[in-house]
Amino acid sequence: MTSLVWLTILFPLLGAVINGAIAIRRPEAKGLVSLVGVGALLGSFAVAIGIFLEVLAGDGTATRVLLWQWMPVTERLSIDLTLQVDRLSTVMLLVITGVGSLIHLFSVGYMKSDPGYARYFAYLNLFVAFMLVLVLGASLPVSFIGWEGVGLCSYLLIGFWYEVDANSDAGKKAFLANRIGDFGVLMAMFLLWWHVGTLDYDGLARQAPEVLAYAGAPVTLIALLLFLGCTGKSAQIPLFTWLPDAMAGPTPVSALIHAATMVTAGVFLVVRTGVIFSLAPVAMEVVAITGALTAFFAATIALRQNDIKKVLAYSTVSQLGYMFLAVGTGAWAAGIFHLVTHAFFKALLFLGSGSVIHAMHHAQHAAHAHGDAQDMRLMGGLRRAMPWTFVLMGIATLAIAGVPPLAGFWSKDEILAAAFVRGGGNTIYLVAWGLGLLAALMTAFYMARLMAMTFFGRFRGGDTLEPHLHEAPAVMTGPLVVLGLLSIVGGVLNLPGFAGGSHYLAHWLEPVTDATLPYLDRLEMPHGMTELLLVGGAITIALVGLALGMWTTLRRPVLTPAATPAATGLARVLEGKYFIDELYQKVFVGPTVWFSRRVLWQGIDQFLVDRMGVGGTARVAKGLGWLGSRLQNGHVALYLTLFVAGVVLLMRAVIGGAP
Amino acid sequence: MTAFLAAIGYEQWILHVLLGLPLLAIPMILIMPVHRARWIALTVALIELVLGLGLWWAFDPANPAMQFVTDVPWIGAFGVGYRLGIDGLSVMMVLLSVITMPLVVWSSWRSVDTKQRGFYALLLALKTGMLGVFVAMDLFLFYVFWELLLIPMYFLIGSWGSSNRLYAATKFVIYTFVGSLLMLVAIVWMVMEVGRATGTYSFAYEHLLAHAYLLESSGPWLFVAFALAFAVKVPIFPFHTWLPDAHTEAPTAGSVDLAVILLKMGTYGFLRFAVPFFPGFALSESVGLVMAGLAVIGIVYAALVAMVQPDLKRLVAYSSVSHLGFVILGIWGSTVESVQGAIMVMISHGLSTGALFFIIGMLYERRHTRKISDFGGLARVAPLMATAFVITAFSSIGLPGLNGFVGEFLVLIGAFGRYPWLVAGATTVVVFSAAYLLWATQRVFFNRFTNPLNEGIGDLNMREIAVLAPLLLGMVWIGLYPGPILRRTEGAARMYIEMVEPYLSETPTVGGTMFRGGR
Amino acid sequence: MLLGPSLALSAVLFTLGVLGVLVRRNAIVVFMCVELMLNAVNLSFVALAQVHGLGGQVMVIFVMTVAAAEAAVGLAIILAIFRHAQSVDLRQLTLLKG
Amino acid sequence: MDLVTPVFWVFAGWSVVSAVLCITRRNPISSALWLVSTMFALAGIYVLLDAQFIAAVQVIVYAGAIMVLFLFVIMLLNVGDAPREWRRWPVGLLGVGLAAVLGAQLMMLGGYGRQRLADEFSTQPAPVNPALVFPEGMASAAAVAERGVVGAVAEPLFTAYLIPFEITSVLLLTAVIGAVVLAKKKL
Repeated sequence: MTSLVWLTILFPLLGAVINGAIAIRRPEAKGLVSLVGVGALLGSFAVAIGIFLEVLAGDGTATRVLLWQWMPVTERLSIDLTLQVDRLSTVMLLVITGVGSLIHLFSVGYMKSDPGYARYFAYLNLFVAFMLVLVLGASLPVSFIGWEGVGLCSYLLIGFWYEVDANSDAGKKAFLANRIGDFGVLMAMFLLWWHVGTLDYDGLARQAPEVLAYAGAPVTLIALLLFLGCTGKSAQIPLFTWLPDAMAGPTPVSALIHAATMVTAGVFLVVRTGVIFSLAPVAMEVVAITGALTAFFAATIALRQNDIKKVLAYSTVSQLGYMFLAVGTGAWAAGIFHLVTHAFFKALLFLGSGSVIHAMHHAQHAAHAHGDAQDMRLMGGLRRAMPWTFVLMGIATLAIAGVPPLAGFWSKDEILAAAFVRGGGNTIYLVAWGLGLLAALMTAFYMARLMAMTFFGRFRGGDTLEPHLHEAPAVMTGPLVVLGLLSIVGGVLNLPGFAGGSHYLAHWLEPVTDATLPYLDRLEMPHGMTELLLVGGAITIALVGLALGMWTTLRRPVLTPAATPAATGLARVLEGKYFIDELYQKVFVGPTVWFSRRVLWQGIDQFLVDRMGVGGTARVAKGLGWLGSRLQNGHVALYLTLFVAGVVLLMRAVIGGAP
Repeated sequence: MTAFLAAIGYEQWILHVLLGLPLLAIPMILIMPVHRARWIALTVALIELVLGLGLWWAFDPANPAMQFVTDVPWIGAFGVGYRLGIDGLSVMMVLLSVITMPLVVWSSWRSVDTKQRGFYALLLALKTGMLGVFVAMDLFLFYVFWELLLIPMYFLIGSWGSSNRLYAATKFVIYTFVGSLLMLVAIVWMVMEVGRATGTYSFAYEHLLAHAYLLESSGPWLFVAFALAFAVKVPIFPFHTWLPDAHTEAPTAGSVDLAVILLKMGTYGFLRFAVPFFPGFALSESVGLVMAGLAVIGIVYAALVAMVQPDLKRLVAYSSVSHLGFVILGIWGSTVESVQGAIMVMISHGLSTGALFFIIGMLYERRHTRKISDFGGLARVAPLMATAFVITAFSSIGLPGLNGFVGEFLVLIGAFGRYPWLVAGATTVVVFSAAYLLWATQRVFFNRFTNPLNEGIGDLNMREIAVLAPLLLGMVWIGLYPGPILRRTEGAARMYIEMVEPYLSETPTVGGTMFRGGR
Repeated sequence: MLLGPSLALSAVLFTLGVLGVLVRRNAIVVFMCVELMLNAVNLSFVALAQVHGLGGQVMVIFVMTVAAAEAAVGLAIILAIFRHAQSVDLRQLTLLKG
Repeated sequence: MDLVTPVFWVFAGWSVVSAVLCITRRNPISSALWLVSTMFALAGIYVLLDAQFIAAVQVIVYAGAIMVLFLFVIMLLNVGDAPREWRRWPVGLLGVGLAAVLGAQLMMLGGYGRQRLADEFSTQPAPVNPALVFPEGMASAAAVAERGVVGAVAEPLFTAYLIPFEITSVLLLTAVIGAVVLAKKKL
């Protein structure tokens, strides 16, 4: 079955091509489109399960499937399009196809009334195909195809409703941020090829340690470059500004791309090239501290956001920070574990907010009212109108806040524990652990605030809308329920010792992660007293955060946007997202555009080369011509003088020197 | 297939037919009634295509030496011979021009309505020149074809262009002509010098190549002369200002031919003549740094300038300057991978920029404007055109899986060993090229539909789809399965490297071991 | 033997003629200076003819016929110009310019 | 006693003085008359150089016909003498300078030895005896003695230089027609 792994890519690819053709020829055939779209994903999911069973029975060695020779240039550089199925890529395969199918199902309901329905499904299928190429790629270049492919699809999907300038701007911004990251990956590939000579993952795992000196400059540079790529793709500190804007795309897109799959590509890449990172401890510290900082900052911003999707977006950035913190400390399994659980509850949260927004849209249409369907200040008291969505989002909120026994608690606790252990030897990790704790508190706070503002209190969206609010159709709530179950059960994947588990996922991933062992001592999880303290602390933080969040929002009635006074001081800074966007615009984008217009184009190109160079030679020629014409001024005397001068010169030549 | 071709003695007559057919067709076009002109041109182009495709199988990738060689004395007294021959590099260029020719004729089916006879006759003359340059194995013949291209191009831009076409056409001719005159002097000087040293005066490429080492003293000057002529054509940074004007003012057929083939003559010239003749000087540390430096400046500079262009065609013209900078970087990267990459960029740039120009031509045909600000939200009115433009834009940006990436990746990874810092500079273009192309795509196709004039433009009709389809398929094919092409050009690349390898000066790059590692 | 001195005299007269041509502004006077130059040449012809054979004197005859023709046509031109421009001052007659 | 040289110098001085006055007079008529006097001086010198016929022709044709023509034209145009006849800066100075240089060069020609002249004229590479190239002696005096003043000139004129002689007749014809066409207001 594993040799048929390329089917998982082929189905969505075919789906994309068919839906694309339908979109251009007969966009109204919605039934066929949803059939092809969801069918492709389900087919791919079925094959994925088949592969999972086979790998489950296997001993963890990777099987490589060669499709064809991609770039056979010379003996030393011959890149083949091979897919690699090992335990890590199977996990990712299941998450992508599983959550992907659920989201496709949800989109059937959510996008039903949208004219671009076929085009939407074409892009979504294409996205899943590229994501699978990224995950299943056996070498960096092959993953790079998927890496850029998902960037392309996120560009297309974010800018899906291109009629609105803001959406297409957001799409462009996302792609450019990814491209900056891709610069890093490309440079890392060049360095790797010139140093190690191969770009295959297992080739790297074997040969990299011999060639690249431990903690040497080359390997650190490579690792940092790779991490630059990950920050671009997974929206970490320097390049995270595109993710909140990416909410301009349809909500299922946000769920699939900007919560479950694409943004986790960065984490996956770090785990996949773990050997290189383990060889460069400095790079590991950078990854950990960046992750922690991102988690902290994103959480602070989320506290003051009023758009439901913006809150979730910053929450995603923050949770990704956690994953990088985990990977930075060397707890690869914990990173992947949190990735999986996060995929479940964050997808659930997004889809939930999707059905809320969907309901608000319907109400506004029915009441012919206008207003921002995503502004939480216009919502409130929806628990009565949308019980299913309320319960399921509640579960997800508890999960993300880290309340046991839900999935979020186990994965986040694992990360914090790993950071704490690593913190023993290296204060940077201790700082990271501290930041992680604070972020956990804030996560609980803003999630509670979100739930309170949307579902509790009185409906603030105007009484004409209230009667039209009702629960989302079954096709949308169905996937929510599945995701809800997964959020509850998810924790079982990697239960730690004290809870009767055996770190199942960690052992499952060992064949992949052991390559890093010789350079990174294995993390001994704390036992006995410290473990209990850590777990207790995490639980109290979660509960305190939730309580605080609920209390502060519900004690005073939430003000509608019109009524809220302009925020001042810290609140204004948070609401304005630390003005990082404006900073980037002022420092990078603005000057580059000005520089290239004024200095490069008008300055060098038109003035220097064109007017001076080309024009210059033309003017010199004209000048010489003018000089010549001055001699022809009609004065006979002048002509005669020149004549005699000529004779004199001639005579001089004839006579020459003395006889 | 190869057996069949060998049976009909394909090798002997193919090159002559490819060159001769268009010339024979020109008088026919001039005689026949006007409305038949374009049909003749199309049939000739299609015949050439069918015959030309045979090259793909008849060319034997294994043997790196020149194939299909013919050597007939032409002006015996001066050693000028009608010498033809192709190797890996030129077979690809011939195929590219043979494939794009029918598309070019077909794309100007509607747009050219004045003086059709002249237009198609010039187009066929251009075709002969194009093919001739890549197959000529005699420097005199090469120069004849090189010049043969100038005149038709001048008239194509001059009389069928748009607003200030005369300025653009004259600038184009003067720029190229000055360069090529220098080259003529260099060629004659070389032949004389070598003739004096070896006794036989001949323009044959092999003869000159074998004895180029004799020109120790005048070598540098001759290289500069050759380099200037080709630099103008490539165009390399300071000599590029003719390209945006020529492209903006040329009719679609003209600018496509210009982009797809004429620009490659410069890089072909470097690969075939300039560097192999004087490797010692060309690949010395200082000259290498200058050329590679100019290439990278060209790449980044052109991309930045493209970002702020108000005119769509001028934007694509600057993107061509940026892409061809990669080819020069690849040539001076002096590894088999970087030279293969350079050839790949030459081919894939032809496809993606050719398609971009076709689409812009179709837009111009509908709205008679190229200003980006005049368009907006066309995706709603012309979805197929929007899809084609997006695919071509992403292939031009270098999205892996499409043709742009293969060439650029190979150039960068190949040249990294020798110029790590320059390659780092060049790789930043990955961001800028995405910026300018996506910004343009967005302002033309994906924003508010404001301009009512755009309402009327219909989507691509069958003819236009037929023009774009082969290019789009080519992009995806080369992107995912470049194997066959790489195999065919490998012979030429390896030959080139063997020729220049001994002269390669070991450049101590900054942090040598940091970047070059074990290699 | 008068060869040396007459050649010297011829040179002096010729130089005076050139001087006159270059310096004077009146077209007719310039014309006369040209005649003077021709006379100087005639002188050198005759001087040499005395020593080396009568070819020189034949040349003088030819020079004279040419001088006559030239004077006739030149003066006709000056007349025509005068009728048109009412002046023979060379500095005003500058119509013929580039 | 050799009388010829002093007479020659008298004539020479007379011709130079009148030439100078010819080019310096402001009034064109006086400068024309001074030119006539130069011509008479030259006629005298021609006689001394055994070119009696030429002297006669000089007086009759040159002084008589051409200068009279000049006088006619000057009178016809009634050109007053221009106030500042001489040209000052810059063409004037340049003219004087150039004339002086030319004069100096002509003088330098005097330095040409017969040997050098012969070498330059002969085609053989080795030096040539000048006498062979330039026959010495009083050729014109002998010819005059043999065939008389007019005959001496007529003999080469109508034998060796016959064709040029005929051409000059055509030249004169065209000159006449030209003069008529140019000078008449309308035909």
